[in-house]
Amino acid sequence: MSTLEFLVSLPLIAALAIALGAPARFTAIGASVLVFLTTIYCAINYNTSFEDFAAWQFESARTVFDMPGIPTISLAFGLDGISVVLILLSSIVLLAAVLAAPDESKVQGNSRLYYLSLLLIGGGALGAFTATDLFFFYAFHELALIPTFLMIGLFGRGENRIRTAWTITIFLSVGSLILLVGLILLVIKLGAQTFAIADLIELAQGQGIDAASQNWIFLLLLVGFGTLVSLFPFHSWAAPAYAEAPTPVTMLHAGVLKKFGLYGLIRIALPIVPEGFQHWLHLLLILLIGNILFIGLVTIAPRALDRMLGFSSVMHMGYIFLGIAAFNTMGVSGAVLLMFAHGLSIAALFALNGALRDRFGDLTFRRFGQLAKSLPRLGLLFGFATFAAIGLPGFANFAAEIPIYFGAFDGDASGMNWLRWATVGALWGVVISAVYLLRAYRSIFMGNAPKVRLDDAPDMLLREMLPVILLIAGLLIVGFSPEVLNQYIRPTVNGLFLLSAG
Amino acid sequence: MDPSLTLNPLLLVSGLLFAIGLTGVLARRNLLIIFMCLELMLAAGNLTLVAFSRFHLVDGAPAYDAHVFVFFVITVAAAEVAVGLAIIIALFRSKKSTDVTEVTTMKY
Amino acid sequence: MQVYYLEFLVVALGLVMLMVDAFAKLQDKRSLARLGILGLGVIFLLLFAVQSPSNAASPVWKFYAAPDNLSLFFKGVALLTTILSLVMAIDFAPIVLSKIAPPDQGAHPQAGLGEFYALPVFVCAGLMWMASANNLVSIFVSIEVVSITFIILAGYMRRNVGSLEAGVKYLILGALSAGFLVYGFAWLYGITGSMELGPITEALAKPEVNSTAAMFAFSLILVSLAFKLGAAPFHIWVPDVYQGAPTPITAFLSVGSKAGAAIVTLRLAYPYLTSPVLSTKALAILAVIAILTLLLGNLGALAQKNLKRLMGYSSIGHSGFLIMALASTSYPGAVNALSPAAVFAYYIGAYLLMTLLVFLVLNVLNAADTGETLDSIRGLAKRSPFLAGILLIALASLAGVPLTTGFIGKFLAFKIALDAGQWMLIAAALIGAAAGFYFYLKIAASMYFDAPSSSDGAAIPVNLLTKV
Amino acid sequence: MTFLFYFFSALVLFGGLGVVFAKNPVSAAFSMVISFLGMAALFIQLDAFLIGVLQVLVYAGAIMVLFLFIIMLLDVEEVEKRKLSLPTVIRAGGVGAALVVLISTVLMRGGTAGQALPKLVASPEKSDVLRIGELLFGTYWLPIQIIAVLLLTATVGVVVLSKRELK
Amino acid sequence: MNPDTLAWLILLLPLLSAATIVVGIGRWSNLSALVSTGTAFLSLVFSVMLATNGEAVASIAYPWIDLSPSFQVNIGFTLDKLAIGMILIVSSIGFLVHLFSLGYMREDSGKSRYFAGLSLFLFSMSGIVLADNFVMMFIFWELVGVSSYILIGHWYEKNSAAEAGKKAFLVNRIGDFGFMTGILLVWILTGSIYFKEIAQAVGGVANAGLLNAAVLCVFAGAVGKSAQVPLHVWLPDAMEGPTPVSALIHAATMVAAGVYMLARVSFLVDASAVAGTTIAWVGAITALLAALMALQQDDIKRILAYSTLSQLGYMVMAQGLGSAGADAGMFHLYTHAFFKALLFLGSGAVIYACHHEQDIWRMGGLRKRMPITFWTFALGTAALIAVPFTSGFWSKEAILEALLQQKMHGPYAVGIIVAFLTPFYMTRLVLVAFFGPSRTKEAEHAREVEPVMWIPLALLAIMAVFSAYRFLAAPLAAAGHADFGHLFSHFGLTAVLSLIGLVVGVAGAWFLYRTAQKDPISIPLFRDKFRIDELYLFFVDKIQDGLARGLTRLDRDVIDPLIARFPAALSLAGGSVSRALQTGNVQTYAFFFGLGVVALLYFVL
Repeated sequence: MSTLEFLVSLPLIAALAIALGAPARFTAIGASVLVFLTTIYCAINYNTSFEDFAAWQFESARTVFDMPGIPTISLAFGLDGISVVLILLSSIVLLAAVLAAPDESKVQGNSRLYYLSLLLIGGGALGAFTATDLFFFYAFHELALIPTFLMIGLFGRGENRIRTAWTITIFLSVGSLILLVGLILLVIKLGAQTFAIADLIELAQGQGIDAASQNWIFLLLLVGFGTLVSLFPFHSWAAPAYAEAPTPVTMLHAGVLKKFGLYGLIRIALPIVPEGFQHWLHLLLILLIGNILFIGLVTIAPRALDRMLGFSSVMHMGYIFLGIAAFNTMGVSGAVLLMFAHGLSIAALFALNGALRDRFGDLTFRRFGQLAKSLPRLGLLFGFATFAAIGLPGFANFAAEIPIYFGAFDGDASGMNWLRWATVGALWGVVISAVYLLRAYRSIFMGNAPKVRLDDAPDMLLREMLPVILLIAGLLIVGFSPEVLNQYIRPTVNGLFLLSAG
Repeated sequence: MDPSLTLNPLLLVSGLLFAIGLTGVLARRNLLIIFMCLELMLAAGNLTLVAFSRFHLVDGAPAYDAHVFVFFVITVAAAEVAVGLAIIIALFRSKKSTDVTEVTTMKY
Repeated sequence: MQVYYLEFLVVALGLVMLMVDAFAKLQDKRSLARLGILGLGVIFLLLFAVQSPSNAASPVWKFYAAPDNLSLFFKGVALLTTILSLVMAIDFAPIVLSKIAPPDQGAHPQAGLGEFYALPVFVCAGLMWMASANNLVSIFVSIEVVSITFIILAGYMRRNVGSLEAGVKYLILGALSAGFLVYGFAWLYGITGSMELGPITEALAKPEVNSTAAMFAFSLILVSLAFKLGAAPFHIWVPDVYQGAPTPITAFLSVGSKAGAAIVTLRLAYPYLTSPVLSTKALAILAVIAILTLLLGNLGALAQKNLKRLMGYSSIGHSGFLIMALASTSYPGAVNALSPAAVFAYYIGAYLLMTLLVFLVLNVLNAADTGETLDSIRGLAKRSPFLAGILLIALASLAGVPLTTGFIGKFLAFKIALDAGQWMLIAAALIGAAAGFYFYLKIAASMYFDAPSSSDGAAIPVNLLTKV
Repeated sequence: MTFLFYFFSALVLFGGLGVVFAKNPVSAAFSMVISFLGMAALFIQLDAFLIGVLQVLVYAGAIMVLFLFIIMLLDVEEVEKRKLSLPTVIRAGGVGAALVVLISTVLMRGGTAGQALPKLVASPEKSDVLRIGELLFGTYWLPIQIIAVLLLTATVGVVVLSKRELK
Repeated sequence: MNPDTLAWLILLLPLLSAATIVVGIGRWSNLSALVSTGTAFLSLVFSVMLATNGEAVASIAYPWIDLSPSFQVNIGFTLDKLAIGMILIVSSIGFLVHLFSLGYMREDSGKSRYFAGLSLFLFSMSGIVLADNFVMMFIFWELVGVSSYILIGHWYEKNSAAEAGKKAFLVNRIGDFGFMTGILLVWILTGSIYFKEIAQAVGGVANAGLLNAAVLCVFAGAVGKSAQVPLHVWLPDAMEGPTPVSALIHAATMVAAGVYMLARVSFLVDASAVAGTTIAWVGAITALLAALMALQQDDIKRILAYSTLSQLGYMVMAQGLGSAGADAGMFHLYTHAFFKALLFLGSGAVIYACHHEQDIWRMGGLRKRMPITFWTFALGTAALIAVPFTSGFWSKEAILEALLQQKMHGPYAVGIIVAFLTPFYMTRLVLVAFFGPSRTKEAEHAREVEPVMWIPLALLAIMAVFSAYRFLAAPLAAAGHADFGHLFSHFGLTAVLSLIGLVVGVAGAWFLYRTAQKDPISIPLFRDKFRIDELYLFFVDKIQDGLARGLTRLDRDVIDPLIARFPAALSLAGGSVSRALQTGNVQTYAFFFGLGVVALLYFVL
């Protein structure tokens, strides 16, 4: 069993163990810690001087399905610089999410199912980020679909939770079906005999796909991946789902799983259908500006924290798309870094959102105020998370956004172009996100005394703070020293552009 | 038989009988009559088979394969009638009717 | 061992069961089913002992295809389905008995149950013959064995209005489709002058073949096969019959009958799809049928409340995927092209497992008299986490969630359609698959999200055999 | 002889129409027999003697009797109470007419037009009964076994389905 | 110690202090205060050491983002005269504010948070000053925004404070939006983010239009941070923070950042005449409007705030001249830092003494009760209204001179008008607050403040008067050119007009306010700050929030239905059709069957 097989199977085995009767919380935390340590091990042993985009480290493969007429399917894993970052993200958020999950006794309903689902979602994410075979790359992501559905429907908040569970599930499954069509089409057009991504890239380097097909495929991939990432206008599942899902699920989904679509765009779409990408660039720019400005403004309106955070998570996807749209080392590296940063920051925000919800239930802004006085620790941590999300220097988000802006602005000095205008729009989006996040902070933690009862709302316990501190520490470390992660991202992204350079 | 007879009139007769049978199945409500119409359709098939066999001689004789097939069809038809009538009896016992339009408890 | 012995062994088993039923005074006739299961299990093992034919000159090969993987696979499917249906039928016995009142005083209290176990065995033989039939005659007779026996089985619970109604509907529409089959076969014979598929294929491949007549015959045959597959617009019987028939029979029908029809369709479509003159039109018409089937089946299931009925619509939808694969065929395929036969095999294999799993659970619920509507499984997860978990996995597979067997089938179907560039088909399949997600998960939602309905919060007993 | 063909054809078709339009099942059954007798004659005209005889024996002899038996058993009065409903007839007729048009199209374009009746080469040494018998029990042994199974299950089924119930 | 080490220490010590307080010692507030003040003192010491070292070239840079070869951002230092002078101002004022705060915030419950904020502020400001590239400057630029948010909103339980903090941050963000755009534009024009490289490359830029845009965008950053019209609205509200914070913000840190940045990139302003003129005019308008608004304010801190705005207008005017005016602008910034810090701390002392009373009309007679405060305040005022030989006189003179020399007659004229207004409103302030009888009990009971508070005042008073002279302005040698010879040799129009303005202004105020018990003149437009706040409110409430609500509705009622609900409904409708076929009547089924056959055959034939 290779390291990565071990890594991916850990949460799945732990889930099985829980199903068979192992103590749920203990097993889940144990597995998450092990996952975290294993990812650290991988990160340390990753060779950062490795610039090949069509090759991986820690590779392992075993053929699982081979029949004439369809490409060979292998259960293959590997790490590139991008996936190192993403499994770090996954393992940190998984650990935080499991820590943030309520004790077994406090779970309303089947606590085994609760932890089991969390682990499945986490395992799916780890699998998707490490799979080097297109089939499993896709399949692992889908693994999380049903647990998410069950989690929201069973343990979610609010009267609409079942409806919400439906919305997210149908939306995502339709998105993935479209994606599936795109991916199969891609394999067919390449005439590939395997699903190994390396082979696909190699084929794309040779004959490649004709321009017309590229356009189609990229469109399918964009819509498919885009739906998973809540690209405007395929976003309406996200805000309610994140608002109503149980905290750990939101942390995992918004923080980690959502990045799958972006990873897919970088890993699959950019190297294999670059012409299609160029063809639809303007559309992508319009859509991402829709994310940033349209959804940004929409984010100002909600009257409750959870919904607002949900929308903000949609909005911030626009920046990652911008980085990808820039299609150069700076932009794409920034995008990868922002995936990490956004993952941690949104997970932290939602963890805190959950802590508030545990105490006060309804999160309508009007009910709150001055909480920083009675809940100083919560206030402080929330402040950190807020500033991280706003993109303040010192946090990883900022360190990621800067290369994105520069990447998107790169080029000659002849004047403005679509990409640059989009960047200007994105910069204005920074103002918007400051508006809504500071409003939220102001109305919850500052100002007049709250309407809610404070008697039975103690400040955060260490147990609650731990996941958030973990996340914020990650953000600060990377924010102060982005090179911690850039050392992994840079060579791989360079490799991508070495490819496209021929 | 008259050598001037061609294949088409025979096929036309069988086709018409087939259509008549189908029309009967669609038009009648009495299960028994519907069943008779189904028999007409099978018989039309038989006529077609025999006609073709007579027009495709094998070694100067009609193609007996088709005759055998007709034999099987007749057998199957008989079995079908038996089973069908048994069901009709069961239905009549419970509904006191053989009207198909009254058998509509399950829909949508 | 000669391959055609298998069916005779099955028939012999059925006869033994009838005899035992008639002459041995069994206390509990359910042991007949166990006997059947055992016998079929042995025969299933014998599948692996089949030799290539030694008597090539025997006339049997004019009617019966030499054993290949495909036919053996479908024979296996038939055997497995029958075994599982019998397993269900054991649980189902009390319901059957309550719906066929004991005839006379002094008669065996379980009178009529023996036949309920023996008839499926004969159906199994019919299905196995279908899997190998390569002659219009043998195709016709084996199809009729299966469908006439199914008529009996569907209407078996004659005091139950639903079952009787299912019997009537299947009877009339089945006979109608038989009429079309005969008429179509007659024309096919008239055009090609042969009953054997080999010569038919050769005849149809000739450029001088009259396409009007040939396509006329094809359409007539297709009507009948589409009926058997449950493909639009000849699918209308499916929901009603599925709902009305006894649950084990519904399960048997949904898998066994469909598998048999699938392989026959594959065999009969082959001459047309390989013919240079006819293939374009044949593919087009298949594509239209596939699109209609995908949409009507999957969308129809969306608002369905009765689980068996829902499975009926779902079965229509799955037929859509099968026909989609067939409609995306390109003969002669490239060396490495995906053959529809392979897709069929995988799809049916996966479909068998998950559908039977669903029906097994439904059957247990039925036997526990909890009803078969969506409401009746509310809160199942709380009452019986085991059943709920099993059902969830089966449903996920039916919906085609990756890493389940159902996904492979769907994946292959999509792959072959994409290979062929059938865009309309793909669009319909996408809509269908998406709708599938909804209605399968709807069942899951009912199990997990809703509170158990009223009093029957008790755990549901599951017998060991079913559990296995 | 052509006259005979037309006569029997007319018999077949009018018999068929009689089934469709019969007021009660008994007359429908008789119309069916007329139709089948006509068809038996057509079979014989087409040198299919055995089939013709079988047609008479099985249909006129057995099946019709079965029908009549059941009709009587079920009490004719109860059997058909209501008249045909007009919309049903219209739509059925529409489908039937369309089918006729389509079949005619096939007959016109299907390459079957104008095929003359080929002469039988010499009188057969063996009668067709013999030939068919040889085929049935020689070459066709497998289908005949299958049919046997079919008849068995049908018998079992009929017994099970129509077993008398205790009221 | 070598300059590199010094610079790193200056930068990181305050951060260390802030981090220590947040992570560890926050619960011991006095310790936090001491740590923070201690690091501020150390920063001052190191700054002085750096200054005595003179200009240097920094060699150690920390590669923050390294996407070489295309993009590399270092945390590295510029250690030229400009930076050294500025860091000296920052750290000295910073230290004094810390010192003052020890007294002022003694009883505050959020003392730890406050001092952590101060340290962070100092850290951020040092970063801006020392930055050798745009991105690094932007980083600290943003951090200054956060620090101001934390400090202005220190008393977060008060709605007004919470709002003010938010407002400051958001308005700054708007400026930063322009700033970042400007940075990006400059980057594509010159290919670098490093000041040194840009300065070399800017001459070769061909695309003049884009360059103008770039410079104006960069200037937008300064507009936000230095509170120029129209982004000046946050500054008066920022008075909601504790007074020492106001002093810090107004005197040395935040608002100065914009001017400093413009001075740092004066070569860019040189390259774009259009931008230069615009900058000068924006400064001029700010100076004028702010002075007019100051005329009618009653809150002692607000008057000072508007005076700051007005003075910033002067500085920005100077920066509009590019390198020709950069020195003058910086010179004024330098002198202004001291006298404005003095004035704010003085007002803080007054407010502290009057038990947090800020309305000047509720004071009066403080001259006798708080002599030290009064005299230091008076000296500060003198500097502000440019009484000859005080520091403010020299620096303002320098700016007006420079404007005249560069033939910026419009801004020059505005500058002169403002020179009439400033003495008027400042005299009004001093007269009302310190002279006459005490109007309230609080004012009657006011007593002189304790030494820890007045010592900084005294120190600053000295600076206010003498900072323009060479012996103190040495670090700013390039800018500091106050000498008598200069004055007499250039004695001309400017000096005359300024003096006339001074006399007229003071006399007018004296005449109007010497004995006034309430304001004899009332100009609602000025009092209401030209209703610019209302305009913003309208924008936020009606336009932005309206847009937000509208788009939400669009999202909910158009996009979601279109993307999700419509297809879903369509599917269900399709399902109904499919189910409607199932009438349950087998005859109908047969009909469909027949229809299907006919359709199929028709399709095929």
